[in-house]
Amino acid sequence: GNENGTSDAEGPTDEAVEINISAAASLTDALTEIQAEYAKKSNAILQFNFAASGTLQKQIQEGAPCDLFISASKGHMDTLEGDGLVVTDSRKDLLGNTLTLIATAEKADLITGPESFTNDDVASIAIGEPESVPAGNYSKQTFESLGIWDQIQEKLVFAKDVRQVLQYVDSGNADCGLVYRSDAMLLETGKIIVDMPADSHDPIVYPAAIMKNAAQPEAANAFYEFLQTDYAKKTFEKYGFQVL
Amino acid sequence: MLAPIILSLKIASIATVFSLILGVFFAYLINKKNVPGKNIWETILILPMILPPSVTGYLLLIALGKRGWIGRFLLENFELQIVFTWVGAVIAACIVSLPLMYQNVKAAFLTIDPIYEQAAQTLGSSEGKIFRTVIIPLAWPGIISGIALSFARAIGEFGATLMIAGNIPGKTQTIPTAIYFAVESGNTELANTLVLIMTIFSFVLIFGLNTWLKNKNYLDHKGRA
Amino acid sequence: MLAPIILSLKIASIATVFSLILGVFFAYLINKKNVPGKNIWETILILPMILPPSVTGYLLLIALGKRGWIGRFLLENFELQIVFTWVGAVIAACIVSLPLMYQNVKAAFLTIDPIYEQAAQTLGSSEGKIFRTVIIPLAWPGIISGIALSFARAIGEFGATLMIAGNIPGKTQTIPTAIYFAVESGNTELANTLVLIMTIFSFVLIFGLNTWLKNKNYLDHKGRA
Amino acid sequence: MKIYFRIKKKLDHFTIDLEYSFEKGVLVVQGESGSGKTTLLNCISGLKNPDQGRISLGDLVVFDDTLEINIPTRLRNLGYLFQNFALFPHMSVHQNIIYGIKNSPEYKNKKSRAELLSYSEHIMKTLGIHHLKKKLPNNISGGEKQRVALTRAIVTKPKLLLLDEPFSALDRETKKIVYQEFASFKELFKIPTILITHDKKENEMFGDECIYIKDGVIIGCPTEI
Amino acid sequence: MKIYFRIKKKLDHFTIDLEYSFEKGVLVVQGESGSGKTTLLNCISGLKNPDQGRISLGDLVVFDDTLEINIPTRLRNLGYLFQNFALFPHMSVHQNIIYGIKNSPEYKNKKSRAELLSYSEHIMKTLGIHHLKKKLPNNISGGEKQRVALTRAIVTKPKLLLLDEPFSALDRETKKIVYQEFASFKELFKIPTILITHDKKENEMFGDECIYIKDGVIIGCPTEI
Ligand SMILES: Nc1ncnc2c1ncn2[C@@H]1O[C@H](COP(=O)(O)OP(=O)(O)OP(=O)(O)O)[C@@H](O)[C@H]1O
Ligand SMILES: Nc1ncnc2c1ncn2[C@@H]1O[C@H](COP(=O)(O)OP(=O)(O)OP(=O)(O)O)[C@@H](O)[C@H]1O
Ligand code: MOO
Ligand SMILES: [Mg+2]
Ligand SMILES: [Mg+2]
Repeated sequence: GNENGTSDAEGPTDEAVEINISAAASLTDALTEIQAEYAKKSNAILQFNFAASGTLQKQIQEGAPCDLFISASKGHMDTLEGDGLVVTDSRKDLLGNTLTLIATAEKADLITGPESFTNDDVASIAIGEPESVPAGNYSKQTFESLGIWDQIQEKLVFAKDVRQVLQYVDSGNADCGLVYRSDAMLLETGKIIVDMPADSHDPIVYPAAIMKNAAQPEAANAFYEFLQTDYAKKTFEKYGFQVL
Repeated sequence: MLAPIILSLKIASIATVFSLILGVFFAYLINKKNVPGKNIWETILILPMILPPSVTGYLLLIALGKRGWIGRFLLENFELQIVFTWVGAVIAACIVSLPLMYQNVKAAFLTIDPIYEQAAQTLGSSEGKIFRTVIIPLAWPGIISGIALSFARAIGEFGATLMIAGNIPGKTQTIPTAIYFAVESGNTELANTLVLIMTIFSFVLIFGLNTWLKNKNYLDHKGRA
Repeated sequence: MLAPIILSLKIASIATVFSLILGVFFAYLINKKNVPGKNIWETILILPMILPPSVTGYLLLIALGKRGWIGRFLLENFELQIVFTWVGAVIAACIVSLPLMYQNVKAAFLTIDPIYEQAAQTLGSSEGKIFRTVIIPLAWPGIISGIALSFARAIGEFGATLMIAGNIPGKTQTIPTAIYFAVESGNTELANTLVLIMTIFSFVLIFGLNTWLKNKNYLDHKGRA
Repeated sequence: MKIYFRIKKKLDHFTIDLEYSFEKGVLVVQGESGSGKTTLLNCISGLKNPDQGRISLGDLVVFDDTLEINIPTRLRNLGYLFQNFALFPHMSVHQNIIYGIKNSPEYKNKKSRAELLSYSEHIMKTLGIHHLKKKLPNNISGGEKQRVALTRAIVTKPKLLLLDEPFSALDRETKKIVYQEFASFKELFKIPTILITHDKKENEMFGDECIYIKDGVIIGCPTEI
Repeated sequence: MKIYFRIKKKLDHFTIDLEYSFEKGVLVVQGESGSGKTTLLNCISGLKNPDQGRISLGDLVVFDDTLEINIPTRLRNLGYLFQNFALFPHMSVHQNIIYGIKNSPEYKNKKSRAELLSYSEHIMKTLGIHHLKKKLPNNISGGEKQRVALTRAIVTKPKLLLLDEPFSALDRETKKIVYQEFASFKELFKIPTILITHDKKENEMFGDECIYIKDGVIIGCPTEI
């Protein structure tokens, strides 16, 4: 039941439904802005559950209610699809992102690009933990394609998510780090140095899909479509995502 | 911003009440009734303290989710869904704060001179009445310490709650979850405000419990007078 | 797999020792010496319990980091770097477990009949000697409960540790961190093994403390005999 | 009512081996310090268990090791004044005194409850502790405590009264008053009583029978010593 | 050494208003239960403070409200037998007895230490508590506790001895022995002593002077009552 489903007076008159959307935490700001706009068009109630994609994946696997899932990585969606929990037709790579090198204010001048990783000026490099954080995995691929993975082992600090990388660099404790461009926009003192070449790692995609046991597949689909309108695209771009 | 505050208070209060009941119950059972396997029971009780909260949350998710046997049982028989509801948050908060309550109450029970229970027995009191009128009042300092810590832990609980109850603004988003994501997304102002609110709560809690404790105190710790 | 185990034990042990010293010190100061502002001090002490560990970790990162005044001071004067080292993990673990130690010891102090301190005074004992020979031994159950909880919290500490010490395998990766990443990356087998190891630790801890407690107990709780 | 006890109990330095029975009135127990008097009362009250023996109060066998009977203290319906009083420290003098009354079945009946309560008021007044009604036991004098403990033991009008040196902390003036009251209590309710005392005069005044214990064994009657 | 006290202290039901001095020997204090005897000892020992007055032990003023002198208990160099003994429950009988000795400066000197310890052995033997040396106070009888408390108070050979009903829990046989030992102690060390007792005989035996207190005021000497 949706006992707290008080519908807006001027909204459309059809019955208010509740849509459960599990979305990667990095999308919080963008989706919250889109939600406000969507409320003008539909009286469906959007119940966002924001968390790390891995957490969301586990929750869905254990039967948590979810109509639409927007993951920050291909792998988590693949797992769910493998479990047969995803409406395969609905799966789509909604967004893309770029891996970006950021540097702490003190070292911003000394760090110029990938060539700086092996430089003695760089004492520490923060990245996401490769096994569990998608961005960490992309970072590792980048280092491997540069052929310096073994060389920089001593400098690496593994974070539990991209935002932690950001905090390490922004607070001056790690000299540089690799984050998504959408995250890099939140830097306060740190500097964006340069984007990593797109071919140095697997494509960064945010797949989305309707879930098989969705309670409100139609309403979820309606919102899913709204996410692909020009308005939504503009909003995502504003927050640093690429729209695919 | 009001929603997470109210929700947090509700969840923490209910969780603390349950944790109090369970903590006192287990402390009594294990320490006063001398059930066998004391060390094993205590190990199980302290585990939620030792495991990372997100692991505790994951285990709860597995047990209470639609596929878990408890979750299925509740869903099929009572149409009660726990995952992604505040009930789930209460369960998570209760479980992570139970070790605190248990240990505090246990320590309090162990410092009570058995002569008072004996006196109550000679005066014809049943075990239940001795528990209510002698053991509990003499254990107040420890119980209150347990309440303080449990409430603090419950209202601050985040990892396990996030896993089982999710982070659904207006529905299951608690203050710590809100703080966490505010910090994560660089919303320093909101984070600061929420931290301040938490601090005020702590103060009120500590103040209230200390006042209560003072009223219940029968020993004179004020020194010479 | 051995490195995180040894590291966790080292960090948790050192953190517990410091937390014990600080917890007992503050409990004595605030409750026995009646410093003013008791409620405010206690609020500050309990805050690390209420704030999400990652927030505590973030605040520590800011204070102890290269730009924080404590961090800079230590770095410039002692060439001591705290962030991304096991020392940082000790500090984080100590701070999050201090509220547990404090509350437990406080409760224990409050249940000691002042007559024993008075008797010790008439026998010529200084304050320090009374503390050592009367207050501490009579507070054992509470102190041990505090040690158990603090050690559990310290060895299980994850959010704040991760933030300040980072997750550098072989250098700052602790068991909970390893468990967290094992669970996150779906490495169930490793996660299970590590959880089992944690469980064994808890058992040894509980068993040891209970045995110690038994030896220190001067009250007869065994019932009729 | 016939009170019978046969008790064998090994202590650290000697073995208690007593057998005695008396029909009514006051049995005075005398004996050297540490000879087993308090242990005897503890066995009769059920707070300690003999290794071997049998204890019966009238028709009721409350302990028999061969029959494996061991009726819990609270069902033995007795009044026990402990040598160290054992007043509940968290209850006022008045709460201590009516604590046992509240357990009696007569408390449920309105009329007999009023009687019990007015009787307790009467005793408090005659023993000169009525003005202490609201005080906590920690805040009254030694002799006052003893009178409160005596009152608490007798107001329930138990089937058997156990008094462990009930007048030892009283001055001569107060003793006179308490003696008088105890004599009229004895006269009025004729409750079989075991009275431990070191005072010859008290034996002469109240003792209907007497035993003298040395190292756990009855060696006669004090007048013969 | 001249002991002088002038004490004014408001209690709940009356005001203590005493002035007295004596040069040496034993001052016996008698008085009704609750008349303020224990409070007097507490004031002299510094465990409680008079509202007004002056207390001096020889040349040393230990309390004077107008001069704002209030020397802490531990520096007053006294031996105090508490009415309820106040034996440290976590220390063995022997540890209790030598606790005060260890604080004395003589303990540092090897020879005088041996003397002190052998004296304590002697007292334990003559008072018949030597075989209890290793027992905890909770595991000995009432009269045994009293003898341990007496031993603890006197073995330090203090400058002033405060004894609150030191013989009340003893049987006649044991009393005789303890009397004898106390008499020879008195003879040997000539320590000024305040002895609270309700026993005329003890006054006659040990009292060099005596006062009788009623409602906090000296009203004469017991022989006159
Ligand atoms: N709780 C206990 N545990 C072990 N031994 C005890 C305990 N209480 C007393 N004892 C020992 O048992 C013996 C008998 O003690 P009990 O208390 O019965 O003596 P009592 O006759 O009451 O002496 P008193 O007149 O001094 O009170 C003594 O040797 C004493 O040391
Ligand atoms: N801790 C306390 N707080 C408040 N009042 C007290 C306290 N102790 C004793 N009193 C009260 O002070 C008065 C004097 O008590 P005190 O203990 O000095 O009496 P006492 O002469 O030693 O009596 P007794 O012979 O019964 O031991 C009594 O009225 C008592 O109720
Ligand atoms: O958007 Mo994520 O899954 O928190 O890196
Ligand atoms: Mg006895
Ligand atoms: Mg007294």
